[in-house]
Parts: sequence; C-alpha cells; structure tokens
Amino acid sequence: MPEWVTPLVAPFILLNAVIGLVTYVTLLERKFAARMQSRIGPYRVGPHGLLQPIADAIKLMMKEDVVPTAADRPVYNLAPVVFLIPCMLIFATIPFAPGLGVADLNIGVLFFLAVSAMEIVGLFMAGWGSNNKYALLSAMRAVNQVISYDLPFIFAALTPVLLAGSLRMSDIAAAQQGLWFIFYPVIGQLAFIAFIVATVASENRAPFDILEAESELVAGFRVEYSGMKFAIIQLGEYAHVIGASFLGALLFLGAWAGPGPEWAGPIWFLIKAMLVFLLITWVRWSFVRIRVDQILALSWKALMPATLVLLIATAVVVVWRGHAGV
Amino acid sequence: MTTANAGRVELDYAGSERLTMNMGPQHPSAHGVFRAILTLEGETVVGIDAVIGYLHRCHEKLAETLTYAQYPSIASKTDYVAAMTSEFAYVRAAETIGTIEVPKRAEYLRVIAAELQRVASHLLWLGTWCLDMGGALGGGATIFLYCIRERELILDLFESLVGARLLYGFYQVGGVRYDLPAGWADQCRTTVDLIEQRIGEYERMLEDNPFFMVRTQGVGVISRELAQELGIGGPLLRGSGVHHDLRRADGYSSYRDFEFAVPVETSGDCFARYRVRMVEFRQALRIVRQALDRLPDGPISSRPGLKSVAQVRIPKGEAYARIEGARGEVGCYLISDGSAKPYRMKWRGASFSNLAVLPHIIPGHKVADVVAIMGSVDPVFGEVDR
Amino acid sequence: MPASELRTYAGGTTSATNVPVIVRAVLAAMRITLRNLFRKPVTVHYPDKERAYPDRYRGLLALVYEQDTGEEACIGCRLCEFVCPPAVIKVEMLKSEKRNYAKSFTLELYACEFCELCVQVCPTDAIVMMKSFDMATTDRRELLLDKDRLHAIGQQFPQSWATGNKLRDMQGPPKQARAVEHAPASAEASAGKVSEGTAGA
Amino acid sequence: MTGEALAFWGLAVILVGSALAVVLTKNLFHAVLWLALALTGTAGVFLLLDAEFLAAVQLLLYAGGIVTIVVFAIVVTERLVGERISQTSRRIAAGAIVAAGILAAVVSAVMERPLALERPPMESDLTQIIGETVMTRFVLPFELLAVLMLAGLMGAIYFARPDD
Amino acid sequence: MAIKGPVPQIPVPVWRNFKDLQEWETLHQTRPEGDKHSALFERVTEGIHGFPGGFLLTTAADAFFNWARKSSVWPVTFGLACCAIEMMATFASRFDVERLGMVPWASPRHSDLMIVSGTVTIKMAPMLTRIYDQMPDPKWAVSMGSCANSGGPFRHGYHVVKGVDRVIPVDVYVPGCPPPPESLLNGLLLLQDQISHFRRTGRRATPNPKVD
Amino acid sequence: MGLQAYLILAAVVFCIGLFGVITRRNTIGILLGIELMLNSVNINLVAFARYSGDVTGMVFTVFTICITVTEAALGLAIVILLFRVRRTVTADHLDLLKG
Amino acid sequence: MTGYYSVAVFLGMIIAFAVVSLAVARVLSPSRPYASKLESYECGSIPFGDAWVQFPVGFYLVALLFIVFDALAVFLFPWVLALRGLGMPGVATMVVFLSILGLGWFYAYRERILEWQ
Amino acid sequence: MTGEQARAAIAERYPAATVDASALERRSLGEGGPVTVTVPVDSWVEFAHFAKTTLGCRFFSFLSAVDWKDEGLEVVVKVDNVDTGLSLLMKTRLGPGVSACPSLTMLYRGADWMERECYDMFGIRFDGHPDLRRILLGDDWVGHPLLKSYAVDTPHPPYR
Ligand code: SF4
Ligand code: SF4
Ligand code: SF4
Repeated sequence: MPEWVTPLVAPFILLNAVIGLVTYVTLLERKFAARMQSRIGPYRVGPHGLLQPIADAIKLMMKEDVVPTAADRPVYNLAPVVFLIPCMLIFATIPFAPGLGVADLNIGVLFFLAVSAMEIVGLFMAGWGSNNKYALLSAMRAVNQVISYDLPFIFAALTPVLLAGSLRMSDIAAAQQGLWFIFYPVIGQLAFIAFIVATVASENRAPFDILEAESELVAGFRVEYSGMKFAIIQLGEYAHVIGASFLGALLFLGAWAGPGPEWAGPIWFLIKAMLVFLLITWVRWSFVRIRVDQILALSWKALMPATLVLLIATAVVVVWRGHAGV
Repeated sequence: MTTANAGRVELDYAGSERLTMNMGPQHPSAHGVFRAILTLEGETVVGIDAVIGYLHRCHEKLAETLTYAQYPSIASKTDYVAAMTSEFAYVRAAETIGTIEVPKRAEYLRVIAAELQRVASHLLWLGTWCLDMGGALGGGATIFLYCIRERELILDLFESLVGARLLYGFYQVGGVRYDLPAGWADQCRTTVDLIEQRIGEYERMLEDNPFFMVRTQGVGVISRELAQELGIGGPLLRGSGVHHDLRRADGYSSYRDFEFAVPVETSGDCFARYRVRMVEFRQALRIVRQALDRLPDGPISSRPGLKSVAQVRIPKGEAYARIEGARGEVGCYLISDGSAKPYRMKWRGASFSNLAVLPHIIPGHKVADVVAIMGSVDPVFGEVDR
Repeated sequence: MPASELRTYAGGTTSATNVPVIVRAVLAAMRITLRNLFRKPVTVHYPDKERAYPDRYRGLLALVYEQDTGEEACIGCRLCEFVCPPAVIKVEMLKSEKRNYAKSFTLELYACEFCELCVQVCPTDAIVMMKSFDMATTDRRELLLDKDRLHAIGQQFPQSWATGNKLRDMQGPPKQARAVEHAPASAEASAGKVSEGTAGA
Repeated sequence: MTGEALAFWGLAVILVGSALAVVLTKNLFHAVLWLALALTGTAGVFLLLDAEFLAAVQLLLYAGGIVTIVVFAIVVTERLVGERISQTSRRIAAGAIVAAGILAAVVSAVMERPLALERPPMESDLTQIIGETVMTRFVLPFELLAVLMLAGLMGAIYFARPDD
Repeated sequence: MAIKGPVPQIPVPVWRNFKDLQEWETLHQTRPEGDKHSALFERVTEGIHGFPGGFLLTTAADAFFNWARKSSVWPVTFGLACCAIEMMATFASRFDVERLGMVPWASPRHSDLMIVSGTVTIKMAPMLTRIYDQMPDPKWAVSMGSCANSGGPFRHGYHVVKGVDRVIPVDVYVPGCPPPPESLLNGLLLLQDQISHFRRTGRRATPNPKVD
Repeated sequence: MGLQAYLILAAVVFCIGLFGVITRRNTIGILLGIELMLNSVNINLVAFARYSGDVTGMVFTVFTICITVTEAALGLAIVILLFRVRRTVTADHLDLLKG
Repeated sequence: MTGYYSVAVFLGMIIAFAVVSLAVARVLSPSRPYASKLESYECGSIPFGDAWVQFPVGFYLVALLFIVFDALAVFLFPWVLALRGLGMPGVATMVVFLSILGLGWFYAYRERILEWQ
Repeated sequence: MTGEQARAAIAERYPAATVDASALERRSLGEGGPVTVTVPVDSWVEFAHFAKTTLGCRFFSFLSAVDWKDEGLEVVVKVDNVDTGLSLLMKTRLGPGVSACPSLTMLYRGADWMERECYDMFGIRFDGHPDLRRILLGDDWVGHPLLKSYAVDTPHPPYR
C-alpha cells in the first residue's frame, strides 16, 4: 500500500465506524432506558428492534425539509453541518489501540477539548437561524451552560493528563497499563466523578438538558429542524456524547488495557466507553431537570473551584512523588 | 441623528426588551389545551395572560338537555382524570334535591371508588409534574412511567369493577351501578399495599434531592388570603395553610365513618403542595382499607335499576353539592323544575378556580418555574373549560 | 392524627452546591432506577398477546340472538334509542304477531360514548358489549353499524358479562320495585321517551 | 513543499475571504460568524507554522470564547434583527484609501527585505517548552498577566453589571 | 344452537341517511394526492420504472422505503382531552408504543403522525390545523376516540367540531370513549399497514374495508 | 513557503481589519475589526518566531492572545455600559466622549 | 505535522458526509411548502412579536467570566506538561497565578454574578 | 358563626333581603346546606362586603347566573367561611331585560374569571370589572350560549 493511502483510508473507516456506532448507540440507550422504565423498548422492527436505527435514519432522510420563512436561510441551513463538524472531529485524535487511529496528536487532549468547544457555534447558529423564540432562548441557555461546564470539563480532564505527564492520548493510555487512573487513590475517583458531571452537563444531557427542555422550550434549539437536518443534529449530539465517553474511558479506565490478547484491546476500549456511556445514560434517566440558574451556580460555585483545587493537589502529589509520576 | 435611529423603539430605561412567547395550546407541559402568553425579560416572566376555553365542550348547556339518568356518564368527562369524583358531585346534587337515601353499602362503594380515584389522579399528577420538571428525555420521564405503571393497577381495579378504564359511569342517582365482582376486595388490598410501597420509592427519589427541593421550595407561593379569595381548593388550599377539607367539613357520604388525617402545610409553595399530595396518597389508601374492612352487605342502590331514560325524576328545587375531588372542591349547582331534566346546572370545576391563581403568582418567576407551578396546580382542562 | 404522617418537611439544605447532600440524593435516586432495571417489564406484547380482559369489559356494541330459538333478540322497543346520551342509536320497530322486531337498527359507533346505558335498559338483553375494541378503520362510514354488522360483531368477539337484566338485578332494587321490573317490556316501550318514571322521592 | 503551499493558499483564501466578509456584511451576526471562520483559518495558519499548541489555543479561546462573548454582547445590546442589526458604513472611500495605502507600504517594505525562506528546526514538543519557558523565564510577566486579567475582569464586571 | 351470522355489507348502504355522514361527505378533508418530488426525481424514477425489469427495482425500493416509514412513525405529543390520558397510558410502560418504533416528540417538525386525542372545539380547530400543517410531509393523522371521530357525546354542543376530519385529513379512526390502549394500538397497527401501501407517487392505498 | 508569504497574508488581514475599524459605524463592528487586526499581529508573531527558531515569540503570542481576550471582554463591557447609558451602540453618537 | 493531514482529510470527509447526505435527502424527500407550514412553530398559535430581541445582561457576565478562566486554562496545559521538570516552584507559580485570578472569581461571587438572574 | 347566627345577622342588617327562599317555591338546599340570601341588586356589593367582613366568608366558591326566561337573569354567588363552616349563597335578580350587574372583583379576586365566564355565557356586563372579555369562547363568538334562547346546536360556520 503506498504511503499516501493510509491518511485517506483511516479517516474513511473511522467516519463510517463512528456513524454506525452512533446509530446503534441510540438503540442501546433506548433499550437501556426502556428497561429502566419497566418497558421493552424497540422490539418489533427487526428482531428485538435491531433494525430500528436504520429505519429511523431512512425515514428521516425521506422527510420533507421545512425551512421556515422567518428563518435566516443561510445560517439555518449551515448550522447542522457546522454543528456536526466538531462533534465528529473529536474522534480524530482518539487511538483505538496502539497506533490505531486517525492521528495520534501531540496535543491530543487539548485538541479534543478545543474542538469540542467549537460546538457552541453550530448550536447558536441553529438556535438563532431558526428565528423561533424557543430556539433562541434555548440557544442562549445552551451557550451559557456549555461555556460554564467547559472549564470543569477541562480541569477534570487535565488531572489524568497530569498523572501521565503527556497530552498525547496514546501516552496517557500507556501510562495506565499498570494502574487505571480511576483507581488512583482519591484523586482518580474524584476526578472521574467531576468528569462525568461535567460531561453530562456540557453534552446537555438530562438532568442538565435545559436547552432542549421540552416542557419549557418544546425541543430547544432544533425545534424547527426536520428531516435530514434534524437527523444530522441528533447524530452530532450522540457523536459528541460517545466521543466524551471514549475520552472518559481513555483518561480514567485505561483505554485498551484488559486481559486477553492484544487484538482484544479495541474491544475492551469499546466496552469501557459504552460503560461510561451507560453511566451517563443512567444518570440521565434518574433525575429531574435542574433549573438554569442552579446549573450555573453548581458549575461556578462548586465544580469549577473543586476541580481546580483537585488539579493543584494532584500537581503537588505528582511533584512530591517525584518524576516517576504514577 | 441618522437613519440608523429611525426605527428604534423607545425603550424604558430600566430593563431589556420583552419577549412575548406562547406556551400552548400544544405544549408538552400545558397539561392539555392551555395557552399561556408569557411576557419574558430574558428568562424571567413579567406577565402572563392565560387563555382557556380550548376544550369548552358545552357541558352546562348539554346538561339541560340530558336527563338525570343520562348525564352522570357525561359528567365524568369534566374532570376526566378523576372521573369518579365528578360523577359523584352531580349525583349528590340530584340526591340532595330529591332527598334520596343512599344505601350504606353504596355509600361505602362510592367512597372506595372516590379514594382510589384520588390515588390514581395524584399518581398521574406526580408523573406529569415530574415530566414537566424533568423532561421527557430524562428522569422525569422515568418517574412518569413509574407512576403510570402504578396507576394502571388502579385502572385494572376499576376495569374489573366497571368495565371501563377512564370514564366510568359508576354512580347513579340513588346509589351505584355496579357491585363488587368476586375477589375484588383482595385484589384491591394487594394493590393498595403495593402502591403504598412504591410511593415511598418516589419519595426517596425526589424528596432528599436538593435539585428537586430548590426547584420547588419557595416557588409559586400562594398566600392564605389569595387562596381563599380565589376559592382554590384541594391540595393547593391546604398547601397554603388553610385547614379545609370537605370530607371533614361536610362529612358527606360516609366519610364520617373513617379515620383519616387532613394534611396541611403552611408555606404555600410547590413543595408544600407536593407534600400535601404525598400525604393524601397515604390517607386515601388508609380510607380504602377501612372501607373495605367495614363494607356492609345490602343493596347498592335505593332505586330500581334503570329501565328507561326518564325514570329518574326529582321534585322542584335547587341544591349545591360539593365533593372533595382530587383537585379540590368539585361542586354542582343544580336547579330542577320537576321534569326529568335539570333546568340549569352550574359546574364548579376545581381546576377553574385553581388555574385562576396563575396570573397572580407567576410573574417574577423563571420560565422553568412556570412549568413547575403549572404542574403543581394540576389543572384538568375538561374541568376548566367544561 | 399521627404526627408521623403529617411531618412537615423540616428542610435540609436547599443549596444546589451542597455536595454531600447532592451525592447522597444522587445515589438514592440512581439506586431506585437500578432496582427497577431488574424488575420485570410490565409491557404487554399487544398484537401478539392480549391482556386478559376483565369480565365486565365495556367494548364494542353488538346485537345477539336468542340462545334457544336463534331469533334476533331485539324487539325494536327503542328504549336504547331514548336513553343514549349522544343519540347514536336509531331503531325502527317492525310490528309482528308473536313479538316485534327491529326493522332497522343503526348505531353510529363513531359517536358512541360506551356508557353501557343502552345495555342496561334493554329489556331482552339484545344489545350487549364485547370484550374487544379492535375496530379501527380508515373510513368513517365503516363505523356506522347496522343490524347485520352488529350481529356479525356479536359473533366475532367474546361477549362481556353485562346484560340488561344482570345489571338491573345487580342494582338490587328495593323489594317493592321488583314487581315493576318484571313487568312486560312493551308497556314501557309504548310509554316512549317521557315514560312512567317511577318517581323519585 | 507543494502540500504546504497548497494548504497555505487555501487557508489564505479562507482567511482573506472571511476577513473581507467580516467587514463587509451588513448583518452583524453574520459578521461574527465570518469572524469565527477567520479565526479558525488563523488556527490553520498556526498549524502550518508548526505551532500546534497555539492553534489549539486559538480555537479554544478565540473561536470558542471571543465569538461567544461578541454574540452575547450583541444580544444584550442590539436586537439581532432587521434594520437594527444591519449596520451602515461610513467613510468607505476614506477607509479603503487608508487601508490600501498602509497595505502598499507594508507589502513594499516586506518585499524589499530579503527574509528567511527556510525554517530552522524546532523542538518537537513545543507545548512543554512553552510551559517551561513561561514558568521560568517569564514568571514575572506571567504573574503580571494574571494581575492584568484580574483588572480586566473586574473592570468588565463593574461596567457591565446590571445597576441595581 | 349454532347461529350463523350474517355477512354485512361495508360500508352500510344507508349511510347517506345520516345527517352526520351527509355533512361528512361534503366537508371532510381528503389527503392531497401525491408527494411533490422534484421534476427531475420524478422523471428518473419513471424512467427506471419504465425500463424493462426496472419495475423490480422501484418496487423493491418502495417496499424498503415504506418499511422504513412504517417502522418509525413518530407521533407528536398532542393531547386534547380525556382521550389524551389514555394516549399517555399507551405511550407508557404497560403498552409501550416504542416497541413499534414510535417515539413521541414535542415538536411537530420532528413528527410524522398526529394522534388527535379528544374533543376538537371551534376555538381549537385553527390551532390544530396549524400544528398539523407544520408537520413535514409525508404525514399521517389518527383520529382517536368518538370526539375526534364525530364530536362524540358532545356532538350536539355548539362549540364542538363534528369530527376532526372536517379540518384535517384523517387516515385511521379509532372508536372508543376513550379507546383503551389496545384499541389505539390496533389503530396504529392499521396505520402501519396503510403506510406499507404508500406509493412513491404518494397515493394512499385505497381503504380496504375489513370484512368482519 | 517563506516568511514573506505569511507576513503579506498578515498584512492583508490587518488592512482589512483596519478598513473595518474605519468604516464600521457600530461599535461592536469596530471591535470585530480590531479583533481581525490583532489576529494578524498574532500571525506575524508566530511566523517570525517560527522562522527565527525562537520559542519566545510563541510564548509572547500566548500572552498576546490572553491579553486580547481580556481586552475584548473589557471593550464589550464598555460597549454594554455605553448602550445602557445612551441606548445605542452606534459610534457616531459616542462623539460626546471625545469632547 | 503529518497527523494533521489525516485530521484535515477527516474534516473534509465529515463535511462531505454532511453535504452528501443532505443532498440525497433533498432528492428523496418530497416538498410541499405552503404558508402555514412555513410559519414559525409556536405551539400552534400565530407567532407574534419578534424572536430576536435583546436579552438581559446576565448572559454576558457569565460569558465574561468564562473567557477569563478559559485564558487561565490555556496556561494550564503547558504547565501540566512541564510540571515534572519544574518541581515545586512550578506549582507555586501556578498557585500564585490562580489565586490572583481567584480574586476575580471572589469578586464575581460577591457581586452575585454567579447566581445569574 | 353558625347558620342560625348568620341568618339572624342578615335579617337584622338587611331586612330587605329574603333568606332561604328558592326561586322555585320549595325550600331548598337541604339541612345544613348554605344559607341562601336574595338581595336587591343595588345592595349587591354592599352585601358582599358585609358577607366578607362581618360573616367572615372569605372563600369565594363560584359565581354564576340563571336565566329565568321572562323573569330575567339571576346572579348567584357562593362564598364560604372555611373556619366556621358557614356557607352563603347570595343571589340577586337583575330583572327582565337587564343584563348589567355590579362587579365583585374589588372584594374577591376570584370573581375575575368567574365574571368573565358569566359575561361569556350570559352576556351580563359586570360594571367595574377590570378586563371584561370572553374567556371560554373566542372573541368573535356571536351570542351567549347559556341563555335559554340559545339553541344547543347553534351552528357556527365554517366548522359546523
Ligand atoms: S353505550 Fe351509551 S352512547 Fe353508546 S350506544 Fe349505548 S347508550 Fe349510546
Ligand atoms: S332496547 Fe334492546 S330490544 Fe329495545 S330496541 Fe334497543 S336493543 Fe332492541
Ligand atoms: S371520546 Fe370520550 S374520552 Fe375521548 S375525548 Fe371524547 S369524551 Fe373524552
């Protein structure tokens, strides 16, 4: 295979894998939530509902695409694409096994965080471009919330980085071959909890889902979107959550570390990521929503200072224990 | 001055511009067909205009064209979440005018049905309220589904008693239409026990949760005076510190025979209303147990079974009968002119008065609180619009 | 009243930033959802399996035949027509020597409110309810049921418990009224809409 | 080097195009979106210059941050709609002349001087080096920066705080 | 004794004698024919269809697309009256419409199906029409309960629209007051059946009267 | 690609920003122009640092970026303040400040 | 820098995916626009008033805090990497930096900006 | 205050008022039912004030009207004293052809919506009501449905 092919093929495979994964993760969540609610969930479309995501996707593709007259057409039309880009791009730096990934960047974690911060642009475009009151209010809330939880998210993610001493994702994974960072005494667990909370919040999942708060704002910033654009927004949201789950699994759960042969690494990674995802889902289906001012207060008054202190404490521990780190 | 300023609306200095937003009639938290026109300043509501009438089904006019035998089945469609209690009010009004005795067993059955209905209605309230506050894609939906799951058990009871799940036609002038089927009492006891246990579960899920508390405590406070002046009823009234429960005050039907507590909270906020309802759950179940234990034998109706449409006639007169429904005072003001149909029927829906509280308490709250308050008021629009 | 049942919630802290309380609450709530995760789902697989309907189920309306003679049970007395609140039943009586028949019998099912009043008043137990509701259609005209259709429905689904006589018996009238109940039905029928009404008080 | 050239020209087109759009669009909100694109393009340029850390910072701070606060500034001041958001321009001729003049001057100055064509090699892990440098050589400016930012923050809060 | 039931004629021949149905005949809304695709798309598909053997392709594609459409019918959460409570019960754990792939959404823009559950009043009718209008094509409507079918118990009232089919086109009528969840599910299954006859041309399958 | 190319690119962006600053009537529009100009300055800094192989330039850029951000925040806060006082963000009406 | 070429390709593919799927959807989907369908959705009522209105200043203040602390976060990344080489003095430097900015946080706290009304 | 005391108080203060008499000659509302008082329309507000302050009936239950065909409209209000359990049903006859009545909104805030509904259904104008609009029916509705002269199935184009 010539040299230049890999950079073309790897992203292609990854893209398809992510899209496939996302579609089926929606099914996983639906099944999981259903069981939690004493239901069955999708069942009759294909055996045990296995074809449900495909049917949904195809149906959405065949739905009419309504562009309200009042909308700001170019912004409205572009928003799903702009929203999708960061949500998918975050997968670029994740290595699924040693050397298996699109690009194992030097600044992997930073890249991840920086790109995922771009999400709000698409979000705001969608909310603003719709020229709908619910959408706009929701976009305002969303931006507020996303930016508020970005910081705890960054600080929490930096703790394992500090323990590993590298921003490169594969280094962080390698550093956990001995001890997963979640098992690092005290620090690991606290950081993991903070990470999960910040993830749930910055992915706008319940109980922090004020921006799509149906009971208040109907469907939030995507209230006007129909058909494929809606599908793309949903895809982006789920991709973002899954990306964050992968990050969580990589930062805290030792990525591909696990018993069995080496080729089982990606599978372990996937399983761990799904566990993180299910944890987030479990949280999601267990709480009533928090009001917007409380959400912000929680972040600014509790989570952000706490994560910062945790980070400094980790730094002290790391320095104190000497260069060896872990 | 340049043209840039030409179209500028003069704003009052203090605040930012206001956004007028429709909530409803089709809105996930409208609990039916209610339209609130909110005036917002950012996220804060500064004004609300409630538009109702989207479900005005001409009950009062129709009642004048239907006989005393026919109307109870339609009366259940006023407060369709607690259909048993609304039939009860109509039937009692007719009985008051006609001074019709009701057999003891029928009275007990009425009480059992009404109290089970109260539990079912409160379960639905808890579910939808959490759905409002928790979102259909979150924990709210979970609690909602749990509540509906438990409510189904009560509906099963009603279904084997009456044959219908939601609107029953169980009451009739002079008694009730159906006697208990075999094994019903035992089924009822098991259900009651199960529900009591599950209610404890919801309480644990909600009550110690600070997020829930912050969203409900101090939100939507109804003062004692306001509550009385508006004539709101039920858990809202008792949540505002007024000790008033018609089951106690009037002791109608056979309520004097049972022991139960009337919960009162003084703070008047959403949480107080929640607490009142949570206690009422238990008290209602307690009444059901007592009634089942002491259920006498005997006829279930003091009048012959219905054989023709105009069979029920009551003398001239007027009466106002009121029932402590799940949402408060359900009243029926009936004027009879001696024919088989009432001359005039006025339906006092508890939700109508309860809903009137919204314009008084909502301004100043956040959008998110609006749905919490709406939910805690628990309107049923069949009863608001009639 | 027992104080324990009326406990006023004494507070706790309501701060959204009180971390220990939050953690405890979070764990409590998550434990409950987890417990429900392992409960058996209550879902009924409807089209494959039907729930057991109770005996008194109030479903579709139907006309039945007399068990022993195989004749139509309806005598066209129009009592059901008068009692129906939304007035969905139309009956025409066909006079005959031995007994009467319904010449035509139509029921606008699309407006029926399933109150069981027609069943209750029917003197010959001719109109009954079925233990099923499966009659969704794509055309509103299909919900207009005539006599043939009502009979066909009566054959198609299991019949539920209630019939006019059983209902009236259950309502256990005071003794003196019993005599009236077993009076010949035709007398009532001829009395029409504003009939003999056994006066109230 | 053709790859780099290609990327450079592509980025240059994006950057200049979006910068022009920023100053020329009527709709202020669109201008902010164009600015976001320009800033992202700048991040790309930084990448071309091997400054990946800076590129990431650019994305994080500018595209994620500045854009947000500008949008917020717009929504809390102007309405985002119709005439009020569209902005008229003034002194276009003057502006164009000044800008073109300065551009000409700068370009001629740059062209005159022979400038480096080759990049000297650089340590690979720039992020770490930056960290070390900041923490050692630039400690004082670093802490001063904190003071500055603090002052800016407090000032901004003071100004923008709702008066009550 | 065994009784052999009659074979009824559907619809009943005398239906024109009923005032309600007379009015229905003139006033009810019919669904517009055909989905509006772009002319190019129409031509291409026609071409493929006309090509020898091409009909296999188009039929298979139709079948596949219809399968997708019917497997993922998303209703808009729209409750009007008592029937809405039963609709909620249908959405809940006991009957769980999600088994059929249905997810209730709050915004009509995301939905394919409107379940009109309850009494449509004259004040509500324009709102209802607007919400229905705002759903993207292709869309369906189920009329749930007697009130939506015809005004039901309130059809003599001055403020009640005698059947929602006067304001929007209805695909499936579910009888009942309120229809119990099974009944609604039965209606939804019938709707799925209808959708599987949906053609590329958008023509709904001709109502296929069930002979009971 | 030499240093020149980057410098010219930066210069172009700078001048566009300048043009915006001069012609915009809206204060926020002017701020957008200033952001563009600062941005081009950053490009310059990074390019110089890269072509001289010196990390100081990079460090300096980090500092500038942070200062720019603070400046933008402060500037917008002032805009908001002015808006509150004068109900407009049009620069023409701010002439009072000059006097 | 080779990693970034892959990332760029990935980016291109994401855009291509979005655009292509939108295009395919455009071909497959019907379109039957009419006036009331294209109205803004507002719970079935006729929309009145503008959606694009001015918002209270509380929104801005949160963003303001965010941006300053984001700038802080920017310094954390290199610091985290360099920490092992720097030792305790590095920690001390950062603590000083943080505490200075912490004053800003404290100020915001006192001004009740974190409550966000 | 018990029913008897209330009756006495009313008789003393308002001799013109009729206590406990129904429009339909039969004494109504049963034992323990509300005290029924019919007052002339001029002393309507005054009596309501008396009821609220002296009798302590602060709980506003409902307000409605009855159309007695030729004899005109009758406004009915029920108020309660929840502390003592006293119920009071106040009525006033508007007389044939009259459809105006003083408003009670100053005394009872709950009268607001109730009077709007009454206006909607009977066309009674409540003088002094701050915002007398239709509440249940649309603003463009013609007629007042609960009047006896209004047929229950009056058509309303285009819907029925
Ligand atoms: S069930 Fe009720 S509504 Fe239906 S036909 Fe019988 S009487 Fe009429
Ligand atoms: S009441 Fe019974 S017998 Fe009489 S017409 Fe109706 S169905 Fe026939
Ligand atoms: S059909 Fe029956 S249950 Fe349904 S809305 Fe009408 S009255 Fe209520």
